Formats: sequence, C-alpha cells, structure tokens
Amino acid sequence: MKYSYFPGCSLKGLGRAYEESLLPVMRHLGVELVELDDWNCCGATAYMSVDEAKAAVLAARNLAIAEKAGPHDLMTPCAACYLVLNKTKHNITDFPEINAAVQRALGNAKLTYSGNVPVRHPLDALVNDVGLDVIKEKVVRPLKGLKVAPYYGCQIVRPYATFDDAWNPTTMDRLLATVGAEVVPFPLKTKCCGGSLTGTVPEAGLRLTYILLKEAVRRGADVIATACPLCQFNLDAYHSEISRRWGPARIPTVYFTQLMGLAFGLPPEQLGLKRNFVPMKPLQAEPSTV
Amino acid sequence: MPDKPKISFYWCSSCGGCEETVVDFAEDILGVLEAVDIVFWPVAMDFKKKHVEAMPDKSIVATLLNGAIRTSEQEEMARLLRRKSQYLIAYGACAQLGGIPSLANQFSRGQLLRYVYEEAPTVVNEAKTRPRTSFQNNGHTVTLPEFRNVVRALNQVVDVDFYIPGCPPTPKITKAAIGALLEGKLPPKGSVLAPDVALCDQCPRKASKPADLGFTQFKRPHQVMLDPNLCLLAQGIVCMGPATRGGCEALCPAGNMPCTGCFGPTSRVRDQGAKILSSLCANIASKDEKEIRDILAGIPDPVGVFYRYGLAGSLLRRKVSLPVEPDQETP
Amino acid sequence: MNTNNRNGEVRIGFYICHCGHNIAGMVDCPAVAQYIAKIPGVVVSRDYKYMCSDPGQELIQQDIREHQLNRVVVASCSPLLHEHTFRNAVAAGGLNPFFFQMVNIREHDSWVHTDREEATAKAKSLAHAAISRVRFHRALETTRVPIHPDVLVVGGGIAGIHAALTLGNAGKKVFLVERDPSIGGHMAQFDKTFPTLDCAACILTPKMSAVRAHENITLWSYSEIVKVSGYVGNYTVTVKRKPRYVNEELCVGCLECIQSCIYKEGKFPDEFNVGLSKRKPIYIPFPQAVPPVVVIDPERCLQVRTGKCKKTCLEACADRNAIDFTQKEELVEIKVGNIIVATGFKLFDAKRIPQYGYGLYPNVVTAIELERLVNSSGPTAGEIVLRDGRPPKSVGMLLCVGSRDMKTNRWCSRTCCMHSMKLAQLVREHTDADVTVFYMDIRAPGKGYEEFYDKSLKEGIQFVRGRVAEVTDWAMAPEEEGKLVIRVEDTLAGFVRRIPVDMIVLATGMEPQADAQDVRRLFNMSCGTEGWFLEKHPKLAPVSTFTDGVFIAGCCQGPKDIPDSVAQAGAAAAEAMALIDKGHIEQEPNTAYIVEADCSGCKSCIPLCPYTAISFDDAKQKALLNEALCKGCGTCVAACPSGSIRQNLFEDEEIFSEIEGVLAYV
Amino acid sequence: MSDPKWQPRIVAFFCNWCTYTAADLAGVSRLKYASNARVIRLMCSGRVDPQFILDALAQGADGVLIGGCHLGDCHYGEGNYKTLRRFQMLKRLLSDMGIEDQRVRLEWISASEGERVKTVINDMVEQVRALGPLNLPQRRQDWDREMAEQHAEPEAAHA
Repeated sequence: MKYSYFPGCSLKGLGRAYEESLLPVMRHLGVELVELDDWNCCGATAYMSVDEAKAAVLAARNLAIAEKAGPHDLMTPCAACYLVLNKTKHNITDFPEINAAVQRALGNAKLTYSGNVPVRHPLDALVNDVGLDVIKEKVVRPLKGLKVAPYYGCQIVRPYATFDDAWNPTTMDRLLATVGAEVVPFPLKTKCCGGSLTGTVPEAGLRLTYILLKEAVRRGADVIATACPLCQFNLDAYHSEISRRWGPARIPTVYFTQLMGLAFGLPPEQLGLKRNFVPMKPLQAEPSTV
Repeated sequence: MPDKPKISFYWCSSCGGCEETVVDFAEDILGVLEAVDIVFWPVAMDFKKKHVEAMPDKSIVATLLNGAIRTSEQEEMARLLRRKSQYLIAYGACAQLGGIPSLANQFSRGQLLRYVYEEAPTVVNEAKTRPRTSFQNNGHTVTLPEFRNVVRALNQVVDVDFYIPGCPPTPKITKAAIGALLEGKLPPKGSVLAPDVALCDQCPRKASKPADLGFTQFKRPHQVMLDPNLCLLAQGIVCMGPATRGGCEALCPAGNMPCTGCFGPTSRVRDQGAKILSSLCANIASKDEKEIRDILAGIPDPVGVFYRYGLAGSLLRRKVSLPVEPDQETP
Repeated sequence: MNTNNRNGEVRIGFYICHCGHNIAGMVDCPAVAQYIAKIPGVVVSRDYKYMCSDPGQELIQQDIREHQLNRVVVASCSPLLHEHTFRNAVAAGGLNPFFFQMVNIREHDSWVHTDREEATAKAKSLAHAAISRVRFHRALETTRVPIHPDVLVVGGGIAGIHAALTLGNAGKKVFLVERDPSIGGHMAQFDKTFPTLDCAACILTPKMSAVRAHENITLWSYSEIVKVSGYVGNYTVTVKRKPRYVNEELCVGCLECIQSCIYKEGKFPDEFNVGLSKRKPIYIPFPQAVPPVVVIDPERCLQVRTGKCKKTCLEACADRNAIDFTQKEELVEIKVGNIIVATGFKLFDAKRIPQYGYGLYPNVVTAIELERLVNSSGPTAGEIVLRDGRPPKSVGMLLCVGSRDMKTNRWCSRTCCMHSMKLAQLVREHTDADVTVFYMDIRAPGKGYEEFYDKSLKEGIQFVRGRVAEVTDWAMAPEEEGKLVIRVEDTLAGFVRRIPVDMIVLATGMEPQADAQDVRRLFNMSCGTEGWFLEKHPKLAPVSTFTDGVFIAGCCQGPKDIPDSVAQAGAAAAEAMALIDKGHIEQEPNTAYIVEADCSGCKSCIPLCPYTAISFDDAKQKALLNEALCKGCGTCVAACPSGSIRQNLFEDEEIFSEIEGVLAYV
Repeated sequence: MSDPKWQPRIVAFFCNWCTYTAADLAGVSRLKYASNARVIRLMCSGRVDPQFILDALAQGADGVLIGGCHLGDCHYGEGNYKTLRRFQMLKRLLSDMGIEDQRVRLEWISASEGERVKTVINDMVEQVRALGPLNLPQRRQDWDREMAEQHAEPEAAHA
C-alpha cells in the first residue's frame, strides 16, 4: 500500500509530534508514504478569505505535483490541509472560473491537474484501506483501561463528509477501540476547538476550548485523541489561562497516531509524546503476552 | 398477328446475378421468347444505345432494370429506358433498394477510390493513378461516366412502376411477374411482385422455432455447426427471415444458411433493418444493461447485417455525415 | 351512429381552446386556427374561450351536424384530463367518439414556455400532427370488462379498517389483509386524539371489533400480499399467511399460555410499546388486539427455533388445542375486482439527527414513546417518568424532527404540531412539569385545531420559535447541571438560548414505509420522489392511482391525521363501490390486433406480451391475439418484424403522420 | 447550416403513464423549459418502433427523445426493458450511420419527475444546438444535386 504524502506546514512545526507518530505507525503497518517533492503551503490560513482563486492555485499546485508523482491517493494528516485540498478539488470541478485561473497558473509552471487525485485522511486510509483487522493484529500492547475521548474537530467531516458522518463520525472511535482503548462517549467530538478565535477573541475561543476539556474530564476520559494539529495545540496549550478563567480542566490531548504507536509497542520517546504541555501519564508497564 | 410485346433488360450497378436468373429460366426462356420480343438486352444481344434512342417513347412494354444507380451512365440509361417503356420494373434487390452496392453509402467517394486504387492489399499503384472521366491520347478523347457520391435505388432516380425483389429474383417470381404483365393482371402501381408475408411462412424450419427465443448470444454462421433442421434464430444466428418478404421459398434456410434479407421488407414496413432490430433486441433474455451490450456484441456490424440489401432504400439511405465531394478530377 | 366518411372524404373540425387566459395568454389561438384552416380536409377551424364548457361542446356537436364533420381535433389541455369529455361530445354529435384527437397545448405548451411566438409555433405543429393523424382514425368500440364485486383492503390501520367497514356495510365482500398480528395500526398506540382529547382506544376498539365480527369482512392478520396479477375488475391476488403457531379459530384469548411460557419474564422488546417494555416469545400484541389471539414469535420461541422446549404453553392451552407448532406458511389466492392500499407510514428514525441525542441521552424520547408512557395500559401504567423513575420537572418538545428539513425530509408531516400540543397538554395533565414547545411554525389548520393551539397557550405551555440546533448534556451554568440542554436560536427574541430540561420529546415525522417501493411495484402504482404513493390527480382524483381499480387511502399517500385518513378511506371505498355497482368498466379500445393474412407465424411477438395475450395457432400456423387480455402497450406492435400486428388508436400510419406533423415547423 | 434563426427540432416519444404524465406535471407546476421538443404520446415506451426514430430523423428532426418509466416501474411490467434492449443496438446503428450520440436519447422519467422533464429537455436542446442541424431532408437534397435531373422524392418507396 502506497500513498503520496502531503505533510503541510504544521507537521513540520507545531504539530511535528503528529508526523513523528504517523510515520512509524504507517511504516509498522507496511504502508509506504512518499512525501511530495517540493510541496508548498496548502493555501489554508487567511489566504482563502483574501483571494479564493489564488488560494486554490496554491493548493492545486500540490494536487498537480501529486498527480505527476503517480497514481497514488494523496494522504494528508492535517485537518486543515485535508479540508483545503478537498475544497480546492471541489471548487475546480464546480466553478469554471476557478478552474480556469488554476489551469492558467499551473500551465505557467508546466503543470496540469485533471482532478483525479483522491485526497485522503489517515483515519480514512487506516480504517477503510488498511482495515481494522490488520491493525488489530499489530497490537502488542492493548491500551487497556485507557479512557479516550475521541475528538475530530470541525474540518475532517465538514463540509465534506467524505468518509464519515458529519455530525457523529465514528472512524476514530472504532480505530481506538481496535487498539484496546476504552472510548468514552463524547458528543462534543465535532465541536469547535476555539482554534481560529483564540488569537482574535480569546474570551470566546478559550471558552470553547474549556468546554471541550471540561466535558472530557467530566466523562471520565484520561486523554483526548485528536486528528488535527490546530485542535491539539488549542486543547494542550492554554491550560493555565483556562484554569485562571474558569477553573482547572486538566487533561492531555494527543494524536490518535501516538496512541496507535503505543499500542503497537513503539517506543514512546519516538512518538513525540514528550512535546505535550500536558503530558500523558505513561501506560502501566504491562507487556503483552501475545 | 400483331407485334409481340416488346421487352427490354438492362443492368446497372449489379453483379450480373439478376441476368443469370433469366438464363436460369432454362427451356422456359423459349416460351417467353415466343410471347415477347426482346428489343434490348446488352448482356445477351448486340443492341446499342442509339437503337433504343431511336425507338418511339413508350414503345417498350416493360423494362426489367437490375442494379443500383451509381454512375452518370446508369442514371442516363435509366432515364432513357423510363422514357421508352410503359412499365419500368426495378428488378432485383439492387434496383429495388440499392442492394449490396449501396452498402458503399457508408463511405465517401474519396474513401472508396482511395481504398480501391491505393490502399487495397492487392493494389500496386505507386503513381496513384485514378480513373478520370476524360482522357486525351493521340488526339482521341476517351471518356468514362462519372462516379456519383451516392448509390441510389432506381426509384430514387426515376419513377418506377413495379418491383421484383431478390438477390437475385427467383425464376419463379420473375416468370409470374412476366405472366401477370402479359395477361394485364398487374396490381396497383408501386407494388412489389412477390408475396407480402414474411419468409418464416415458407420456411421448412418454421415448426422448430420455439415460442420464446430469449437470445443469450448471437453467433455468425462460421462460428457454429448449424443444425440443418432447427430454426436458425433458435441457434443464435441472425436470420432476417421474420422481417423479409417471402417468395424465395426459403432457399437459404433450406441450404443451411440464414436469410440475409434480399427480398426486402413487407409492404407494411418502411425500414427492414429497424424492424428486425426491434424484434431481435426485444427478445434478448437479459435485463442488465451491460449484459445486453455483451449479447449484442455478437452482431459486430449492424448496418451490414440489417441493411445488407437495402441501405439506399432505408430511411437514412446513407451515412449522414458523409460529404458530397466534387466530381473526381485528375489528381 | 355515423361512422362513415361521406364518399371517403375526410372533413375535419378543429377547435382551439383559450382556457381563459391559461392558453390564450401564451398562444395566439386565432393564429393557430387560421393556420390549421388552410390544411386540406379541414372544414371548420375555430378558437373558443372554454372548449370543455357546455357551449364549447355544443359547438362541436353543432358543427358535426351542420358541416358533416367526420373528424374532430381539439387543442386544449392534457388528454389525461379531458379526452373523455370531448369524446363524449363527439359521440353526442353523432360521430364515433374515436374519430377524435386531442392536442395538449396547455400542460405541454402554454404553461411551460415563456415566448409567445415559440409557444404559438409549437401549438401549430402539435395541432398539425393531430390533423395529419386523425385522418387515419377508424371507428372503434369500447369493450366492457365485468367487475368482480369483492374488494381487497391492504393494511389494517384506521384507514384500512374504515374502508373495509364502509364496504362491508354496503354489502360488499372484503378481504382485509394486515401484516402485523393485530389490526389497529399506529392509532392503537395513541393515548388520546386531538383536538377533542377523546381516548383513541375508545373510538378505535369498537371499529376493530366490528371488523372481526363483520359477516362481509374476511380478516387476515399476520399476512402479506406477495403477488398481484390481472387488471381492474379482475385481480388475482396471492396472500401469504404467516404461521402464528396458534389456531385463530381455537384460541380464546385467555393468555394462560403466555403466563406459563418458560420465559418467566418478558425478554424481548415489545413492538407495540416501541421497546419500552419486554414481551415473551408468545404474546398478544396489546390487550385489545384484533384478532384477540396470541402469536408466537418464530425467531424467539425455543420450540420453533430449536425444537427443544418443555412446551409449557401447550400444557396451559390443554384441550383447547389452539397452539399448533406444525403450522406452515400458506399461500392463498383470491379474486377481487378492486384493491384499496392503506399501508400507512413509518416514523422517522430520530437517530438520523445525532445532534438531538436520541439513543445517546436516555431522556430524549420520541413522541410515540411518550404516547405509550402516558397511556394507562402502557409500560409505566400512565406515569410520565424519566428513565430513573423520577417525574420530569421540565419537558422540551422538538418539532419538525425529520420534517421540513433539507438534510432529511423536506415535507411537512402535518400532524406533529397538533400531536405535540396534545402530548404537551397530557404532560401538563399528568405531571406538574413545565412544557416548552420548540417550533418553526405552528400548523393548526383543521377544524378545532387553532382553538386547540389557543388552549395549549392558555394552559401555560411555552412556545419558542426556532429550530433546535442541538441537545447536549454539558452544563455551562449551575442550573444546567444534570439536565439536557437545548440550544436554540429563539427567532422571536432574536438571540441564542440554552434551555435546560429533564426530558426531551422529539416529534418525529412520517416517512414512507421501508418497503413502499416493493408495495408500489406489487400493485403497479407510482411513487412521488419522496416515496409516497402517487394519486392520479392531486385534486380531482386524490384516492385513485394510475392503475384502474387500485385506490390509496391514509398515510401511504402522504402524511395526514386521523380525520383525513378516515375521509380518504371512505372516499376510496366509495370509488371502489362506484365501479362494483356499475358492474363493468369500459376499456379504452387501444388493443393490438393481428392481421391474420399478413402474419408469417414467426412467433417473435409471443414472448413479449406481459399478459400472455398472444399465442400460436398451430392449425393456422399464425400468431393469435386475445384482445380481451391485451392492455394496449404496443410492445408487440413495435416488434412485429413484418408489420403484421397493428394497434387501435396507435396505428403505425397514425404515428408516422404525427411525426410528419410535429415536424411541420412554421 | 449557419442560419442564425435555426432552432433544434426534437421529436419526443413519451409513454402515457410516466413521462407524459411527468410532462403534464411540469405544466401544472408551471416549470419553464425550451419549446423545441414536440411530444408524441404512446402507451408505453415499448411501442417506440425503431422505425419511428429513424423516420423522425429522416423527416427532419435534429434529435429524438424517448421517455419511459424507470426500469422495474413499467405500467406493463417490462415494456421499457424491451426499449432499453432495442435502444442499445439502435445507438450503435446510428453511430455507424454518422448520427451523433447526443441526438437520440432514452430517459426514464417517472410521473412525479416533472422537474426532470424540464432538465432533460433543456439539456438535450442545448446539446443538439451545439451539434447543429441534422436536417436530413436538406442533406438528401444536397446529395441529389449531383444527378443530371432532380427526381421528385418517391412518395413511399415500397408503397
């Protein structure tokens, strides 16, 4: 199994723990990720609202490179990249003006994009391509007793519910259950993390973050699992501020890939776990007998 | 005794098989000769065009013209014979409906000439010489008729009184037609002088035809050992019999070959190919679009199968996208 | 009757209808009449305001007499609407009614186009086609098909029950077939009915008993229709009678078998109580069930499943011998003339809107669940309680759950407003809880309904206008702790509110039955895009379908309340009776026929007929068409490779001339 | 072929039970669509003799639309399957005869799909417009211009 791989800026910066865990997990499952050559910004951030066509060009360049790279699906772990690349795909198909602008720009760079590269999230690929059975076989250290609140954030399933339900996604739930974790019912799983507001209207943004943390704690979770670097950062970085405003709601937030890595018995230090502000408690030493 | 009725035969774009039918009269030809005076029959007798031109208009009682109309010469002769004859009878499938020559209506004149004079595997013509309508040599001018873009049935060129179908017509229906002509017992103008019931009626295999054909595949005669008694459609062979006028007494099915439709449609049908298509396809035993397509793949050349003898006389007549090219000239 | 063309001459009268402004507003009618007047054979060409009116019809009749017309063409609305009207007018004028052709220039022209010139040109060519075609028309006679007097009613909800009783009371024999073990349908689950708040059981039970007792009604519960063949007046229906392992004749409904079942307690979700209580493998659907006999669930009963059970039920039944484990599924064939389909609806699955928390939060219930809770014979004996047994202090009712929603169902389910207000009043009656209704619009258009809404307001039920965004269980304020929080934009107040409540009631909308498509095919009906069975005409034939002799009643046609269902059921029964009492129907003479002399006996047509109307005549070696069986589809006509099968009203030359006519562009 | 006033001519064969009724519904719903299609009502799409389609084209139609009930929904059981089978072959035949794919269309439109009548007709009109006129009567005249004398088209070749 082979995918083209678009890491995006987060996975090389703030969210490097995501990549640090994703790559060994995929390797462990025999999935080959080939990083795109000369990839650029996905076009997210403020670009979209400044100039939609130009943002589409940025994203489309990545898609075009992926198309040139070979007939593999393009995997991108960052939720924002995932959304923007998908959105661009849609826009190119649905809006001839955008398509024209994109093709013109790509043409100048001697690139083409026919719209045929599927953009995939690792959650989708792991559950629907690799399969839970295969993953289960690789588990040497089931996350027994670890209560996890699965948290998807807004961008993976909205507006394009490509591989899961927009309101009640369950892919990560199933995946975490497969690696032995106890999945806590978490109805807030697609609620806003506060992400785009923490910088601008902190009062509103942090409140949203607080609700998520508080509710995860209230529901007995030991850890929140996420699939988005921005979510992870928001849920992890503002504990002192939140605590000052509303009271403590301390719970670690990790990437689902980090939990998978632990279950696969990969060394925790190689999974980027040390990068957390709120560290996850080490799992009880309980080597599997399998 | 007054003059015997004058009859003429002429051939245009055809293979000569229709003429053979007259030869196949065998000794019966003598009876015919007793009853009529053949005034023009280039295949068998030495008359010239000028002889016909010299005849008074309508002085020939009937002309049996076979062959489709493809060249300017054929067109001219058809008009001449029309003028000289009381009855002009389209004789045989080519004159009636265009016949096999009209399958060429799937190709443009340029395509045809290029193939015949350059591309056909047996052709060596490095100079790419093409026939011309006029050629000067030693002060002489040699001319050829023009090769038209379209092959036409006779009635697409001149008014036709009757049709005798077949490729070729059988001696029996020919004799019957001549008999009716001599006795003045002709049906209304425009009639086809053959039974108006489809061939199955006369087919020796009729009883073996199942009530539900339910085609699961179509085969071509060379792909299968044909049962000599079983209905050919029941063997998956496209037999045009149900859509073809009877009158030949099922010669082909009797010879273990499917009917290919040379007698043309019945009077109630405007387009023989469309009708056999309708009937065969409706009876395909599948409801799955892809499976239906696969079954139909057993008929690789629908035009050639359904319109073998009648493309010119069909509703579409000619591949509609083809151009009309200017008269061919020296390259 | 004058059916001959004088001297073979065709004399056509053409009439174009203005239909008030409907046609004349977009089509230049006088111009069309002038154009048609120039076509050879057209003797009269007129435009008139309303052709279907009495004077309009009289005009045709007068012209037939005065101008010796022998063909009539009317350009007006759809032939599906008025072809009969004009045929009758032509007949009244002394012509065979089939010397008539209708042109649809309203539905197919004036109503759908915006350019007067184009619409007029289209009208001209359509009229031209009819003029070309009508020349070939021949005198035809309609055939009469007798109507079998028995009726099949499918579905034993209130609509089916009412239809069956109406017919039975009129002396018609009725087969009432119900899929479930008891008739009663959804209405039997209701506690009270709006707007009168009379008890559903009190008004329904007598009707159910009447069905059972009725000498003219054969009730087959726990049965399904598996095959329908034939046509109006002559349907043959195969009914599958599922084994209930209890002899209906012998069971006295004592229920001792249930008590003695080896399952000491109910173990399986009780369908009637929508899973709020448990039942045993042997059970009676509900106390007032009709027929009042027990039924054994084959998927739960040990004996049926494994053959290894002590069969304590048999012992309890003793010499009544009603329990019979040898029962097998049975197929019964019946003949009926008419069919009334009243197969009802299914409720929207509230889990499809996860943000409302149904299935996640135990105290989010559906309206039908509350209906069972409030019912004194329900699982809580009429106590409205939360899952932990406490009475709720506050209840929120969410309307339009799965209705008026682009993401789920777009239609209004019509009953939820009234149903919810009824439940709100019942909650107020049974508890001292505050009730808040969350609505987009209150739709209370029935008789006494608006007054019921008033009453709800007066009783202190609160109404918040806004579609609820979500139901959550996370608190943002102390008063929200331990409660369900409704987040909603109050569109009257103009801000987003969080309203904590103890219990949430979802007014789930109505949906077509899961197998509506199968049922539709079974009875050869059409469905709208949403899946409701399609009536023949939304206003003028609301209980008829496109298949003659098949009628629809109740919610299978679309969401409606009990009064409307009952009214439709009565209407459907009346439609069936009209056919039965007439004794026959006239069939459109559009049958195919074989010209024997032309047929070669190729048999191509025989397998194509869906009604096996074509057979092979071995003596004549030709195909033989039984016109009584032919329904006039024309498939064989199109297939006849020698053009020897023809079709009345759709002759080849008629269609060829129509093609030529529509291509006569001007 | 460059007549600016040229409008595609579409002959439509609609079955009585589904597509014709859907077209009525489109009318009742006052949907607006192109006026180029002329509907001929038949009881079933199974009655659509391939001859009708060829004849319509031969007589000057630029396109032919056949409308029937959805598969499985035929008022007569399976008439539309017969149409489907014929259509598959007819399309091949037409393509061999140089008639573009978009000119002849088979659509399943149920009685409730008034909206679909509108979109299908509009769509087809635009596709045919893009192809330009077929106008076989004109083409036949053009073909026949090569003859020494113009011959009036025989009324019916096999009358």
